[in-house]
Amino acid sequence: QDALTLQLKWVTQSQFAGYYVALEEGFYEEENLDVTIKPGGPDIAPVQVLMGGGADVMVDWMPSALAARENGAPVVNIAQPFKSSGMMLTCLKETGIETPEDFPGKKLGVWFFGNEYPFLSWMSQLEIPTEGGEDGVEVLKQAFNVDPLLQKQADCISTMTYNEYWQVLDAGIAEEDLVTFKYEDQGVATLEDGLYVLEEDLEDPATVEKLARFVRASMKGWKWAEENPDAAAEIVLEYDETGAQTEEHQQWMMGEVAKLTAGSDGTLDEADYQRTVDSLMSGGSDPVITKTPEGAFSHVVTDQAFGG
Amino acid sequence: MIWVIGAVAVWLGAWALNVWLARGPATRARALLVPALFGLSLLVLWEGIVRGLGVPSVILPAPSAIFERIIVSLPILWGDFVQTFLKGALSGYVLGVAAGIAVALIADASDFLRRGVMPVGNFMAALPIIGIAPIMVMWFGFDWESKAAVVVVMVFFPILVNTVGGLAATDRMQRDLMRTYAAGYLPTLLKLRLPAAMPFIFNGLKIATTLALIGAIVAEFFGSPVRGMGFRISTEVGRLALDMVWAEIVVAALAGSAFYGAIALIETRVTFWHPSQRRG
Amino acid sequence: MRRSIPVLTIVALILGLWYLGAWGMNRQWALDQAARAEVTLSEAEIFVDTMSQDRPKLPAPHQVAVELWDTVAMKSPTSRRSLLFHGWITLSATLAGFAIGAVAGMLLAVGIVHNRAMDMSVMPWAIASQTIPILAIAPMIIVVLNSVGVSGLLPKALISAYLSFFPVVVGMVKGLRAPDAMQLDLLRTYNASASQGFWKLRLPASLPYLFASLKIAIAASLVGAIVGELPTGAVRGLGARLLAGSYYGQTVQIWSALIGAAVLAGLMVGAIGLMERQVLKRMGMAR
Amino acid sequence: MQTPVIEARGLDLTFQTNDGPVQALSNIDLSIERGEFVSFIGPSGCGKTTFLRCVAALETPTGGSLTVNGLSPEEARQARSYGYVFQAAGLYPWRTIAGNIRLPLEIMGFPRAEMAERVARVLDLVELTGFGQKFPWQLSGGMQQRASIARALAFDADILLMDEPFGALDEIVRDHLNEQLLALWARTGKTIGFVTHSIPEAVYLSTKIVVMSPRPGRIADVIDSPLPRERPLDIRDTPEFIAVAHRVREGLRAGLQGADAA
Amino acid sequence: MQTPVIEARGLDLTFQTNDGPVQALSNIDLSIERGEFVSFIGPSGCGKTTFLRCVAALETPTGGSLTVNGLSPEEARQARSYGYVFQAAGLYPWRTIAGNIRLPLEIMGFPRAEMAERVARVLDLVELTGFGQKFPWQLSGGMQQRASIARALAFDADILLMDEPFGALDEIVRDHLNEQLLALWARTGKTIGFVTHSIPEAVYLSTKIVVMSPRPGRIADVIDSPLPRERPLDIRDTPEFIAVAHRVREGLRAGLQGADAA
Ligand SMILES: Nc1ncnc2c1ncn2[C@@H]1O[C@H](COP(=O)(O)OP(=O)(O)OP(=O)(O)O)[C@@H](O)[C@H]1O
Ligand SMILES: Nc1ncnc2c1ncn2[C@@H]1O[C@H](COP(=O)(O)OP(=O)(O)OP(=O)(O)O)[C@@H](O)[C@H]1O
Ligand SMILES: Cc1ncc(C[n+]2csc(CCO)c2C)c(N)n1
Ligand SMILES: [Mg+2]
Ligand SMILES: [Mg+2]
Repeated sequence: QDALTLQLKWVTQSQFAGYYVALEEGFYEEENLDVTIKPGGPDIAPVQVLMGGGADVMVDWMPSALAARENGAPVVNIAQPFKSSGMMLTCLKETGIETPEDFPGKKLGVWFFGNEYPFLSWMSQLEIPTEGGEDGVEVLKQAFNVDPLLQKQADCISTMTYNEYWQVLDAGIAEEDLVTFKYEDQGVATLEDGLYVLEEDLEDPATVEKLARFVRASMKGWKWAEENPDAAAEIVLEYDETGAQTEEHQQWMMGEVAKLTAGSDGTLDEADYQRTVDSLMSGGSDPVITKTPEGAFSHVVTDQAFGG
Repeated sequence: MIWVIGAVAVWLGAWALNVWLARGPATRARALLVPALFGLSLLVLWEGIVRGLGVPSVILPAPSAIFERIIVSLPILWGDFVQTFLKGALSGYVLGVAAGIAVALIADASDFLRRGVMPVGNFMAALPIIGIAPIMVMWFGFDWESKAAVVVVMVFFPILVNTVGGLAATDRMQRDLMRTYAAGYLPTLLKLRLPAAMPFIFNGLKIATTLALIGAIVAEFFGSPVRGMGFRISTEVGRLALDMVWAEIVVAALAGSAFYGAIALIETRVTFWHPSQRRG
Repeated sequence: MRRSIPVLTIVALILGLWYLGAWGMNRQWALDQAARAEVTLSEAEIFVDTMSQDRPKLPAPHQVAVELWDTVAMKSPTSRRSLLFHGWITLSATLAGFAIGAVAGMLLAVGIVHNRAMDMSVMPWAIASQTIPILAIAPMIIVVLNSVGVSGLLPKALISAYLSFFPVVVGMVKGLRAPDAMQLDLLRTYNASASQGFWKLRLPASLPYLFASLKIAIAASLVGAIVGELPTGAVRGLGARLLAGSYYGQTVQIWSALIGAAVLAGLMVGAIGLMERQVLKRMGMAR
Repeated sequence: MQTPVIEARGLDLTFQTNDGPVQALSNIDLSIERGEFVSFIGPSGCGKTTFLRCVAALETPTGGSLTVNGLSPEEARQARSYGYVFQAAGLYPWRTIAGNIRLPLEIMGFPRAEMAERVARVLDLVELTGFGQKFPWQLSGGMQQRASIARALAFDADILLMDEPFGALDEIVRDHLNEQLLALWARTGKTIGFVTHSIPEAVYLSTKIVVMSPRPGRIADVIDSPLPRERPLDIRDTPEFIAVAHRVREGLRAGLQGADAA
Repeated sequence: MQTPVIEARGLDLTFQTNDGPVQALSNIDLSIERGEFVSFIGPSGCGKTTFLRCVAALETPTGGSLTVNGLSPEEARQARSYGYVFQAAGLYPWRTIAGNIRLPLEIMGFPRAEMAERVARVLDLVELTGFGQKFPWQLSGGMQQRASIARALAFDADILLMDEPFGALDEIVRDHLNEQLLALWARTGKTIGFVTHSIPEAVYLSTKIVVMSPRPGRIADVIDSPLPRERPLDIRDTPEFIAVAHRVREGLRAGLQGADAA
C-alpha cells in the first residue's frame, strides 16, 4: 500500500465528510492507499505543513493558496471537490442593514489567517475602506464562534452556510431576525475547499498516479456522502477525537455541504478558477495577488483519475 | 554546506571570545558587549543554516530578510506595539501585580484566609490562556481591555506565590525584635516583612514581565481589532508572510527584554542589601 | 475537617459571586430574546432564564457542575467524551514537559551561576526567548519537528518545557546566589570546589526559592501543554476540549474544561507544596 | 511594699525537638523588684536566654506562672515595657545603622525631630558616631553588637533585657559601656535583666545576681549584692567585691557538679 | 632560620563604601613563625577580623605584601592550610550540628568511618556530646559558637585562625577550652592566630601578642611572651603573667589615645 497524508484546513467535521467516508468505507484501501487524515485548526497553516513535509496533500481555499504561491510556496490545485462557496456575511436585522450600501459605519467580523481575502476583495469592489472612519467599516478579527453577533459586539459576522449560520440559529435567533449576504449572490464567490500538492510532486509520474487514485477514491467518498448524508455524519462523528461534536449539527452540516459539492466531479472548472483570480486581482490599491498566477492548477491528476 | 560550516565556526569563535571577555573586569561595556556578541553569533548561525540547507522562507526566513521587513514596516510595527504592549500588556501588568500583592497580603493577614485563598490561587494559576482569552473577549470586548484582563489573570499567580513566600522569609530573631516593640501588623509588614520579601517579589515581577507580553499577544489570537502584535502574527502566518511574523517577534523580544531589564534595574536599587546583589 | 473550613468558606464566597455574575451577565441575552419574541419577562423569569441558558455569557456554577458530572463520572475514562480521558492526555504532556523544563532550567541556572560567560551571554537571551509568543511559533515548531520525525507526546512536551524552564531559571539563579558572605567564606577556607559549593551550600540555600519557582513552572507547564495541543491538530486533551468548546460557543463546555485544568493545576501545585514541606522539614527549615 | 516587676513561680519550659523533649527551665522561682539590676550568669546552654525570652513573651512557658508588672508577659509586651538586646546583633540588612536604630522610634511614633536627636545620642553613647550611614555588613562584629545596644536604648522602655550585650567587645569599650549603663540605670530607675559570662561584670553591675545551673536550667544561687549603688570602676578591688565574685564562682562550680551528679 | 609562616610587609586595606573609603588596615608589618600562638587584641573595629581575613585570602589587600608559607594567601588557601573560626557561628541552618561539623570533612574527602569518629571526638572536646542531631536554632548562642569551633578543629589544618571563638562562653567552659586548645597546640605544633578581647586570655594562650589600635588599624605593640610553653591555669597569678597583662593594657590605652589625638 502507498502511504499518503492529507492535511485538512479545519477540525474534523462534515465539511470533510468525503475523505472520512472514503477512509471508513475502504475506498482508499480499494485503491491500495494507506491514508492518514490530519485535522487542522485555527493555528494550522496547511501550506506550512505541506512545505515542512508533514503532509502530501492539503485541503485549502484558493485565495490563500494563490497568495501563498505568490509568497514563494509552489502549491498547485489538483482537484476541486467544492463547486460553490458557502461563505456569507450574517447581520442582525435590528442593526438596520439591508444592502451592502448600509455597511459604512458598521462593525463587521471577519476571519483572518488567510480567510480574509474574499472579504477584502468584496469590500474593494464595493469601494468601502476597511480602515474604519466615517464611510468605512470597522473590521474586527473574529475568532471561532458566533458570540460577537449574539453579544452584539459586531453588527455582522462571517459565517459558513454549513456551520456558523447553524450556530446562530441554534442559539435561538430566528431566521427572520437575520439578514444574510452570500458571497455567491454578491458575485464575489471564490473557490473553497480544493486539494493541493507541491509543484515538484507532479513531475514524478508515479506520484501523479498515486494522487490520481487518491482523488478518485475521495470523490467516490464525496458522492457516497451526498447520497447518505446521515450515515456520513455518523462516520465523521466517529473520527472526532475531541468528543465535542453533536450529531444534530453534523447532520445539518452534511446537508449543507452536499449542496456545495453538488455539481463537481473533482475536476477544476477553469471558469471558476478565472473568476476567483479576477476577483482577487481586482482589489483596487491593495489587491490580494498582484500577478496573474502561472501553473497554479493542473489537470494531470484529474485527467488520469477520471480517464479524461 | 559551506554556509553551515562557516556559520558554526563563527558561532564557536564568538563563544570563545565571550569566554575570554567574561574573564576580564566587569565593566558596563562588557555587560552589553557579551550578550550582543552571543546574539549576533546566533544570528549568523541561523542565516548560515537557512541559506546552507535551503530552508524555505515559509518555514523559517533568514535574519537578513526579517531585518529588511522591519525597516520597511516600522509604522505598522509601532502601531501594533502601542496597541499590544503599551495598552494591553502594561495596564494588565500593573493591575495584575496590584491584585497579586493585595491577595497575598490578605492571605497573609489571617491564617484562615491563607488556607482558603491559597488553594484558590493555585487554581487561578492554571486557567489556561486559551480558555480565558475567548471568555475575556466575550466579556470585555475586542479591544485592548480584554487583553489586559487576560494579562491580569496570567501575572496574578507568580506574584501571589512569590509574595506569600517572601512574606514568610524573615528569620526568628528579626520577628522577635518586632514583637518586643509590640509592633502592630502594619509596622511589622512595612518595616520588616515587605523589605524582607522584596527579593522574592521581584522574582515574581520579573517572571511576570514576560508572561504579560505573551498573554497580551496570544489573547489577540482570539479576537481583536485589526492591529496589534498578536493580530499581525496570526494573520501573517496565515498569509505565509513569515518575515513579518518574525519582525513582530523581534519587536516583542526587544520590548520584553527592555521591560525585564527595567524591572531588574529597579530590583538592584531596592534589594541592594541582598547577598545576590551585593556580590557582583 | 478543621483545615477544610476556610477553603469551603472561600469557595462558597466565590460561588456566590459567580451566581451573581451569571445573573448580571446573562440578563441582556434574556431580555434580547424576550424582545425578539415580543414578550415581557418578570424579574423572576429573567433570573430563572439566566441560570439555564444554552450559551450563557457566564454559565451558572450548577450548569458547569452538571457538565462536569456528566463528563467525569458518567462516562468511562477511556471514552473520548470523558474529561478524565482528555485530562490524562494533557497531564502526561505536562509532566513530561515539566520534567524537561525543570531539569533544563536548573542546569541553566547552575551554568549561569558558575560560569560568567554563560551569565553574561545566555541570561539576556533566556529572557528574550520568553517574550516570543510561543503560540505563534508553536505550529512552526510542530511542523519542523514533524518533518524530522518527532511527533506524538514530545512536541507538546517541548512547548510546555519551553514555558516552564524560565521561572525555574530566574528563581534558581536567585536562590543559588542567596548564601551570605560568611557562608561562602567558610567554604573558601576549605578550598571547596565549585561543585562542592553547589551541593553543600548553594543548592540547599536555593531550595525555598526553587520550590516557589517550581510551583509557577508546573502551572506554566500545564498552560504550555494545552497550548501545544492546538497546533497538533487539537484532537485530544483539555486544550482540544477548550478549543472545540470555543468553535461552537459551548460556554458550559469551556468552563468545565477550564475547571478541569484548574483542578489539575491545583493538584500538581499542591503536590509540589507537599514535597516542599517534606524536604524543608527534613532540612530543619520548616516553621 | 510594692509588687515585684517580674515574678516567676515554679516556671517550667520544655522544648519539643526532633529527637525528644529538651527541658530548658525547671521550677524557676524569682522576684525582681522595680529598679533592680539583675544579672544572670551560668554555663552555656543553661537557659539564660530562654528565661529572658519568657519574660519578653517570646517564648511560652510550659508550666508555672510568670507576671510582669502584675500583668502577663504578653500584656506587658503589648504595653511596650521592654527593650531587648539579642545575643546576636540581628540588624536589618536593608537599613543603615541609623535606620536600624530609628526603627523602634518609627514604630512607636516618635516625632521626627526627636528621632534624629535620639539616634545621634545613642550612637554617641556606643561610640559609633560617624557610622550612622553605613550598612550592617560594613561594620565589624563588635560595632554591630553596639549598634544593636543603641537600638534598644533609643526608646525608653521600663524594663531592659540584655542578652550578653558586651560579649563581643574589648575591655576598654566594655568598661566604658558598663559605666554608661550604670549611669543610665541610676538616672532612669529602669529595671534591668542582664545576661553575662563575666563574673566581674555581673558583680560590678548588679544589685542581684542569679546563678543558674544547667540541664535542666535551675537557679543555683541568688545573691543580693552588698555593694553601694554608687560604683566607681575601682570598686572592683575592694574586699566586698572580691567576696561576692567568689560566691558567684562557687555557685557556678556547685551548679555544675550538681548537674553532673544528677 | 626557617621562613616565617605568615609574613606581612606594609600591608594596607581600604574598603570603598557608599559614603567614602574606610581604611581598615594601614602599614601592617608582622612575622609569625611556625608553631607560634599569636593573639590579636585591640578595640572593636580596629581591623583584627580584616587582618585575619587577609591571611585567609578572604579579603584582598590594597597595598603591601603578604605571604603564607612562602606562598600567596590564595595559594595557601588552595592548599587547605587554614581552619577558620568566624566571629559569628555561621552554621548552615539546614544541617544538624553533626552535619555542620562533617561539612569540611566531606569536602576534603575523609573516609566515612573516620568522619564519624572525628565528629564524635570534637563534639566531646567542646562538650556538645548528645547535641549532634539538633539543628542550630535549637542550640543556645554559646553552644552554636562551640559547634563552630568544633567544625574548625575537625580537620587538621596547619594554621588555625580563630576570630573571638570564646566570646560567647562562660568562664568555666572558656577555661576548659583554653586548656584544650593549648594541649592541642602543644601536641600538633600548629600555628594559631587568635583574636580576643580578653587580656588574661591573650596572655595565658600566646607566645606573641599583637596589640592593635584603631582608625586606621595599625599595630601598636608586639609582645613576645616570656612565659614557658607549659602553662597550668594558675600561671595566671604569677608576677610575669601580671607584667605582660599590664603591658598589653598599656598598649591598648596608648593606641586609643594616639587615635584620639590623630
Ligand atoms: N565589608 C566592609 N565594607 C566596608 N567597611 C568594612 C567592611 N568590613 C569591615 N569594614 C570596616 O573596617 C574596619 C575594621 O573592621 P574589622 O571587622 O576588621 O574590625 P575588628 O577589629 O574585627 O572589630 P571587632 O572586634 O568589633 O570585631 C571597621 O571600621 C569596619 O567598619
Ligand atoms: N528553639 C529551641 N528548640 C529546642 N531547644 C532549644 C531551643 N532554644 C533553646 N533550646 C535548648 O534550651 C537550652 C537552653 O538554651 P538557652 O539559649 O536558654 O541557653 P543560654 O543559657 O542562653 O546559653 P548561652 O550562654 O550559650 O547563650 C539549650 O539546651 C538549648 O539547646
Ligand atoms: C480563526 C479562524 N480562522 C478562520 C476561520 C475560517 N474557516 C476555516 S475552515 C472554515 C469552515 C468551518 O466552519 C472556516 C469558517 C475560522 N472559523 N476561524
Ligand atoms: Mg543565650
Ligand atoms: Mg571582628
